[in-house]
This record gives sequence, C-alpha cells and structure tokens, in this order.
Amino acid sequence: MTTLQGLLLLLPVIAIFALTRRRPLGAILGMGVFSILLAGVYLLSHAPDVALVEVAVGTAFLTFYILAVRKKGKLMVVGDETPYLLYRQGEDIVGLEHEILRGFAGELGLDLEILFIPRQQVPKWLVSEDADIGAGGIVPTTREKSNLLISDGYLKTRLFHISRRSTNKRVAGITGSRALKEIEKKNGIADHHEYFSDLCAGIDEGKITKCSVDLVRFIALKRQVLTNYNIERDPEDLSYVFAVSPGEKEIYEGLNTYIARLRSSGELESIIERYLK
Amino acid sequence: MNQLLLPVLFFTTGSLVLLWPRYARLITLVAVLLSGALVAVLTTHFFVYGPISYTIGGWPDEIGIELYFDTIGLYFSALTVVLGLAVSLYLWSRHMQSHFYLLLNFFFGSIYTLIFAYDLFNIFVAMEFLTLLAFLLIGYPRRPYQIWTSLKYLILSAIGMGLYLLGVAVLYYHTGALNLGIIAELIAGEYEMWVIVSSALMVTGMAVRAGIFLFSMWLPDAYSFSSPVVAALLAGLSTKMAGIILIRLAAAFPIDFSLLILGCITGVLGGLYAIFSHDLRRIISFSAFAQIGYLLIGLGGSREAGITGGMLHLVAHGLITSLLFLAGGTAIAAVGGGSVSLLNAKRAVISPLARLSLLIGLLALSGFPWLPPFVGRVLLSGSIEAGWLQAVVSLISLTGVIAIVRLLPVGYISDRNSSLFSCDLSLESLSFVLLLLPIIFFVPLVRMTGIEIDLGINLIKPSMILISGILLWHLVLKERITGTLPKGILQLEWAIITLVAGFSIIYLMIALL
Amino acid sequence: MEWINGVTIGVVLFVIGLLTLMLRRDLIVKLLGLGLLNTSVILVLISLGYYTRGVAPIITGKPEQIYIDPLPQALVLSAIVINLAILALSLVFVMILMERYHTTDSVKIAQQIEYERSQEQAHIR
Amino acid sequence: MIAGKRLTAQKTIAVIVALVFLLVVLFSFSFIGKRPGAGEEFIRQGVEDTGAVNIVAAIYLNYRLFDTIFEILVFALAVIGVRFHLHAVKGKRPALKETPFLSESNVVRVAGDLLAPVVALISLFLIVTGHLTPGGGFSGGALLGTGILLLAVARGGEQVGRSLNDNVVDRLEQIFFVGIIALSLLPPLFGRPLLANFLPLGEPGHLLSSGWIPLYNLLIGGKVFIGIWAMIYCFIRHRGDV
Repeated sequence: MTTLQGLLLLLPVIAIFALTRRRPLGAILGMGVFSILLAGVYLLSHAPDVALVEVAVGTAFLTFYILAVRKKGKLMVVGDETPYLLYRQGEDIVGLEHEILRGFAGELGLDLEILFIPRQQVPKWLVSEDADIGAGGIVPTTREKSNLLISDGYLKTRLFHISRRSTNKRVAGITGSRALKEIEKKNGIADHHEYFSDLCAGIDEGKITKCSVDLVRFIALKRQVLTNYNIERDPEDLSYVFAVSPGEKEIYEGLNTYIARLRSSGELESIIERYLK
Repeated sequence: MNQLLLPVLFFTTGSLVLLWPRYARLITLVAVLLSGALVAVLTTHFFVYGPISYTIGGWPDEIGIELYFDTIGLYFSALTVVLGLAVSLYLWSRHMQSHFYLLLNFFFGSIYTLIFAYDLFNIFVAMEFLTLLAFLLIGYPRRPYQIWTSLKYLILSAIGMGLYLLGVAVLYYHTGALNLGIIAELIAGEYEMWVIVSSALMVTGMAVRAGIFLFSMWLPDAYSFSSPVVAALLAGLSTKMAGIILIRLAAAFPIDFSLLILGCITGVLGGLYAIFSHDLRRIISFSAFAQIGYLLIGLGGSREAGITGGMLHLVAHGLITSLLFLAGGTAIAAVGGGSVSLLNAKRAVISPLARLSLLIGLLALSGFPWLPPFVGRVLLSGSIEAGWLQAVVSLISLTGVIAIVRLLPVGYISDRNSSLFSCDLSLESLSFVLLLLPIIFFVPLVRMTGIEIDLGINLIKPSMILISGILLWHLVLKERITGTLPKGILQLEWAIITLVAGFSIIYLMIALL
Repeated sequence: MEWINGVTIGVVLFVIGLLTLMLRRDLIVKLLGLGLLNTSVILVLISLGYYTRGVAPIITGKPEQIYIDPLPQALVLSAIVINLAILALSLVFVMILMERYHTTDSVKIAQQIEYERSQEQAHIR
Repeated sequence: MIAGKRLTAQKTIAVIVALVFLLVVLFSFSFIGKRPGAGEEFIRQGVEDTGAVNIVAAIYLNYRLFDTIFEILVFALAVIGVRFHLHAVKGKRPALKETPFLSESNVVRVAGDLLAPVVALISLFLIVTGHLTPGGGFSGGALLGTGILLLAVARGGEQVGRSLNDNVVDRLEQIFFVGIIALSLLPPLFGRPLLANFLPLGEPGHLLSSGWIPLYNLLIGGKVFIGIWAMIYCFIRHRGDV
C-alpha cells in the first residue's frame, strides 16, 4: 500500500466524519481538512498545478463558510417557533420571549440572533456552546439531571393531554419535551415531531391521535378544530423558563436578575398582558 | 470566425455594461442588433458553402476547441436573435438595474457558445456559466420563494453537470479526444462498457438541464415563480440548449432507445400534470415537459425526418413559450393572479394584444395547423412506424389540448369596442408583435430552408385531436378534474432521488438494448 | 490492493455527496455535500490519468521521460473554479434565506415558503 | 410533511437509490482501461507551439483559452453576484468596529504582520512563474486574496477595508476584467485569429517567454485577488467584524 493509497483511504473517512457533524461549523472545518488532504493526493498524482489551486480555493472556501456561519458579538438564541412566545411575523420575529430577550441583549450590548431549530436539538446546541440561550416555550425537565442552566420561570403554565376518541394507538408530542417522554412511558410509541408546525398540520389532517402540549401551544391548537379530541388537564403547576448554555454563568445570572427586575417593576405583567390577553 | 465573434461580442458588451452602467439597455439593444447582423452573415455563408467549422486559435481539431455551424445553429441562432430583440424591447421601459443587463449580455454570450459548441468540455464550461446566470436571473427580485427555487435549480443542475463531467472523463480516457466529431468516428458502432456508462452519465446530466420529467423537477417552480422575462429566457433558450446537446449526443452515441422511452415518460407524465394544474404559468411549465417529449421521440426514431422534426419542434416551442410567458406576465400583472378561473373572470382587463398573443400561443401549443409546433409534429409522425409510438404521440398531443382548453376563453374578445389596434403602441406590444411574426410565418420560413411539408394530408389528424380534446374536456372531464397530482416530487430531496434513480434506469436501458 | 485508486474512491465520495444532499436537512451541510460531489468528479478526472512512472507535465528536456497527460489537469483547473463559484453564490442565497426564516433546515424553509405563497394566493382571491 | 414515517420511507429509498448508483458506476468503471498516448500531441508540440515549459499552463492559456475565458467569467459572475446580493441583505448594517476583536492580543497582530508579506511574496512568485513551474494566476491570486484576510485579522477589517474600499475594488475589478477581455480581442490587429497568441514566444524556460501566457497570468492573478478579497470583505461586513 503506497502513501497515495493511504491518503485516498483517509478521504472518505474524513468526508463521512465531517458531513455527519450536527453543527455546520464542525462540518465546515472537517471539509477544510478534507481539502488539504485532497491537495496532497493531487500532488502525489503528479498534478502540482491542481494541488496548488485546490489549496488556494479550499482556503478561500473555508473562509467564506466560516465567516458566514460563525456569529460574533451576538446573543445567539435557539428554539422552536412558539405561538405567542416566539414567532415570525413577516421578516421579523416577535413574541413575549423575544421582547424579554431583546431587552436583555440590549442591556448586554449585543445583537440578538435567533435561529429556529427542532426542539429536541436545543440542549445539544447549548452544550456545544453554539448557542447561548435556548427559548421557545421551554418547560423544565428534571433540573438535577440536566447539565444546562435553567433560569427562573417568567410565566406559569400547565400541560394538556389531547387524545382522539378512537382506538388507534399512535401518539405524538413535541420531541424532546417532557410531555413526550411521559407519553412514551405510558404508551410505548410516539411519532416524532420536530417542529410545532408539524404537529399542527398533523392534527389538521387528523393523523395524530394523542399529544401533550403546554399552555400557549394548547391555546394555539384550540383555534383549530379539536372537536374529535378529549382534553385532559395536567394538575401539576409548571412555568416557562429559558435554558442557558452551561459555560455562560454570567449570562445565566444576568438573565435571572433581568427577569426579577422586570417582574418587580411590573413590566413583565404588561408584556404578558400584551401578548396573551 | 463569426461563430466565435458572437459570444465574444456579448462578453465585450457585458464588460462595457460594467464600465458604463448608465447606458446598459442601449448597449444591450445594440449588441442584440449586431448579433443579428452577424447571424445574417453566417446564414448566407451557410446557404452558399454549407456547414461552417472553425477551430479557435487556428489549432487543428484534435487539440483546439471547435465551433460548428450547421442547421441546428441556423435555427437556434435565428431564435436567439428574435428572442433577444423581443426581450430587450420588453425590458426597455421597465427600469432594471444594470446588474440585470450584465447578466442578460452574458446569457446571450453563453447561449451562442452552446449553439455552436462541438467540444465536450467547452459544452460543460458554457453550461455551468449558463447555470449560474440562470440562478442569478431567477433570484434577481430576491423574493424568498424565488431564492429557494433558484437554489433548488442550482443544486440539481450542479449534480447533473457533475454526472456529465464524469461521463466526459471516461470518454476522454478512451478516445483521447474531446471533439464530438472525432469521438463519433472513434465510437462508430462500438458497444463496450465505457460507451454505455459514459453515454448514460452524459445523457443524465443533460436531461437535468433539458427539462425532462423525473430529472429536472426544478422546472415547474423556476418557470412559474421567476419574473416573466426570466421565465421566457429560461424556457425559450436555456433549457433548449441542453436539447441541442442531446441532439448532438444522439448523433454519436447509441442512446436512441433510452431517449425514446424517456420521451414517452416525460410526454405523458408532463401532460397529465399539466391537465391537473390550475394556474396559467404552471400549465405552460408542465406542458414544457410534454413538449420536450416530441424531441426525444424524434431522436429515438433516429430517422432524418424525425430528428429534423424534433429540432423544429424545439425551436417552435421556444418561440411559443417565450411569447406565452411574456404575454402571460402582462396578463397576470393586469389581473392580479395567475389561476385559470381568475384569468377567465377578469379577462376584460387584459390588453387585447396580450390576449391575442395568449390565444395564438395556446393554440399553437395544442398543435393547431399552420402554427409552428404543427410543422415539427407532422415531420415527426411521418417518421414513426410503430403503432404504439403513434398512439403515445397522439396521447401526448391530446393531453396538451386538454390542458389548454380551459384557457382558450381568455383570448376571446368579448367587447367589440376595444379593437385590437386601439391599444397604445408601447414597446411591450412591439415585442409581442416581434414574436408573433415568426410564429405566424413559421411555415414559409421553414420552407425557405428547404424542408418540405405537405399541408393537405396532414391537416386531418391534428384537427381530429384538437376537436376530440375539446369535446372530451367539455363533455367528460370538466367536472372531474379538480385536485392536483402529488406535489411531493417537486421537493428538493425527492427530485434528487428521482434524478439518481433515473440515471440507473437510463443505464439499464442503454445496456440492455 | 489495486482497487484502491482515485477512481473508486472518487465514485464513493460522489455517493457520499449525494447521500448528504438527500439525507441531511441542514442547508449549509447540503452545500458542503454538493462541493464534495463536484470535487469527487475532479478526483476521478485526475486519477484516471495517473501513471506510476510518469511525472508532472513540465518539460525538462530529458529524453525518454514519460509525462502525465496534461489536458485533464488543465480542464480540472476550470472545474475547480466553477465549483468555488457555485458554492460561494449558493452560500449567499442560503444566507438570505437564513436572514428571513432564521433557520437552515431545508424542510422547514420549504414549508414556510409554501405556507407564505398559499397565504399570498388566498389574499389575491 | 407529517410524520416521521414518510421521512423514514424517503430516507430508505434515498439510501437504496444511492447504493444502486454506487454499484452500477463502480461495476462499469472496473471495465475501464486506459488508452495509452492520450494527450501526447500536447507534450510533443507544446513547448514548440506556445513556448511554455509548463504544458498545463500552455493548454490552459493558449490551446484552450476559450474555456479559461469562461472560467474567468464564471468567477467574475460569482463576485458580482455575491456583492450584489450581500449588499442588499439587511440594508442597514452597523459600521465595522474600530477596535477589532482578535488583534487585542499582540501575538496575533505581530504574526499577521509577519505572515502577510510572506504570503504575498509566495503568491506573486506563483503568478509570475506560472508558465515555468506549477502555479499560475488563479492559485496565486486566490492565495493573495485570502492572505489579505491575515492583515484584516491583525489590523481589523475596517482598516484594510478603508484602503481597499468599494470604489477601489470596483475600479480594479473593472480594469482587470476588461483587460482580460480586451487582450483576447487584440490578436486580429496583429494579423492573428481571435484568441491566438500574438506576442513573440521567446526562449522556453525563461521568465519572459511563451507569448502572452505571463501577461494573462498577471491579469488573472489580479482579477482573482480582487475578486476573492471583495467576496471576503462582503462576508466580513455582513457579519460585523473579522
């Protein structure tokens, strides 16, 4: 086995490694390594011109992608689109949580950057420090087990269990939420819905027989036809929170004090009033 | 020499636009007029001396890049001149940014290159250039759905061109040549693995660009979401270029049978989807799938008349769709939406000339005698012997008729007061007239180039199909066709899957024959 | 070990690129897959011409020297640049979509666009 | 897009289709042999015809110059497109910050200052000797363009951007682009066909030889340098800082 063959064998390995990364940045860096190895292959294949161009182009390409993906000087917020709390209106994002976060980012002197991702992926983004804050109607899971920092609650909520009056066993929930885990414990199977909009569409088409949602999502769902469904209210009192990346202690503390200040000044009440009443 | 001058002319004017953005539209118009003059010179030369070959830089064929002017070049450069004039007139009073004119100049440059290109790698480069131009043209107004459509287009075409380049690589290492003429001589009846795989790869690559069902599922969105001018350019020229390359490939490679099957598939499925669409631009886009079917069936028969017929049909369809998209754009802007019911309800608002253009275009699309596509279809069905193939061709024509029957009332001139010629003589109307003229005089023009069409006998079948289509619609189908066919196939992921699966199918068809 | 050559590896890379395009939903990763796909074709082109005994096509004047075929290398230079252009332009378009929809998930974006268009149509009616 | 079920079906089909593709192509590629002697004409006549020792450069900039012109056009188009669309995204961007983020540490600053001239020298060497050794306009230009990024990291995007601002970039881009097109139009004035070299070939192996290949290398190098920098600057501005 020659050097050339060794290098060639490395190529698919690195490509697969790079392209299965969850974070775009990881994939980009992986492809950067790939490009340099490829230049080596060209050099060994007696194509020095091509190798040089590959190096030059690979560097340029790496620069573009890193510049496009890496955010700097920004408060990065990830979460699913949530009615009333965090949603798109035309070009802009509005909502209760957005109001709070915008104020908070302004206080820190940062731009607010919001990226919608599936709910289940929020913890991963926070742990890998690609994002600072997770939002979008998060109801805390057991605090001790999670290594995320969970801020104080800013709004009371409850869970609602919706089930269809039929015998079909298919159930659904927002993936990764506490509600889904509970259903899974009870029923065994569940359809995974990465976004709330998927769930809405599913209920519209009548394909979903069972799901659990939190208060704001329930209100949004109630606008749709829920005639065929039984609704059961969970007795447990919960509240909406923000999740903060484990490395960002300062942001965590700042956010808590910010929420406390909003509450004491009565501003929080007025924001809630504006969006939920 | 002139072949080379044409693209270089447009690249020069493109850089002039870059230097003096203020005179962009003037420069473009002058460039189009100049190209018309150059094409005229080429044409006279062609009629006197026959096909013209020119290798760039004075090198021999084997190592240089050859540009070749033959009948294909004749028809398509004429089409490009007409379309170029129409488009630059249409745009004259709409103040586009100089960026758009820059793209337009480059667009024509790459189109002329592709019309004359006879070198496989030259085709690749010009094609990629065209891809990027079309990508930027579709996304130019920067609406989100246009951006998404152009991204889809770019990804699919890039996959297609990757496959094509793979095919070229295999071919090069076996023949040591990139020139199509030399390769055709070297292959000449050989039927080995490398011929099979390289031709399958290249045909798949071109199929993505040519607008063949299962392969180019970017097409309906791109045609119906982009601005009218861009849609006209895409439908009239960009996709047709891949058609030209397919004609050239079919002359060299043993791909007749697979093209025949592809033609049947795209014709029937495209026609069905067109019937089940309810929007003017969607209907035209899906019928574009059906229309490319004629070319492929013509190529698949590998008879002289069939190939000429297919090519003429391609030119005719280019003329008609661009007219339809331009006139349709005007109509949709006047009415406020493109759905069939809306257009029919508010047809009085549309300017009479646009309505007339729509009527003529739609009739032509359905194969109305004397109008352009009729010529190609007559030649084509004359060349087919197999009964089942005749049936398929008739079926495609029938679906074409049914798809457009609903739209015909739009052209009906309801109020006698607004006569055709009272409309203001704006430049926009001039561009419609410019496109209508070659459409109406298509038959005499074709006769001038020495192709004989017997009108008498061939009138019967198209009229039968037309009448039966109209009757079928009004008596049977009118109430039944309401929904749409599954739209999932237009999604990016499915489009890629069908494209890759399509490659395997083409490969099998070439290998099994 | 003959089968480990640039051609087979190139084809494998091509398929990896295709799979990325079909399976990953993140648009940025999709674009990287597209880049991989085009690069793999270039690898095939270069490797098809590879001789162990040949040297790079820079004429040194030594007699009896075997040179690698220079034409594919010249072609590939153009192909690499085109690849870069495609990736840069599509990245910009992805960024425009990201600005607007705040996500890079292709399925989500397609859904949103469909929804917005249907709203627009309804508005017209 | 309801259900995960349909998604998994799609994924399964995708994998199957891709595997079939892999098998088909690998199977048929295993039959492919090589035709000896492809491209021999270039090796035999290249030096004589074009005067360039590097045959790749000879093909790239002489035999198949038409393809290269297209490549330049594609690249120019990419730059134009990136600038056109990125300028428009969110029209109001905050001005670049005066004090850059990274260069607060002296190490980065010094390293950037030291490395930038080295990179510049290497890329200039690549551009100038493109017809003699591997390299050429494109790789040199691209390296130079990304090398500027080093300066931008060391000194901050704003400072570099001030000397290479939009107007300068616009001007330079036009000059190089028009220069390339104009150079290809010149040959008829010297009685040669279009896109054919009209300068004396000189003695192979010398710096000033092989007709217009070095000239083209210089022009392409400049064009690519400006283009890459323009794109990077657009991305930097869009992002806010280096």
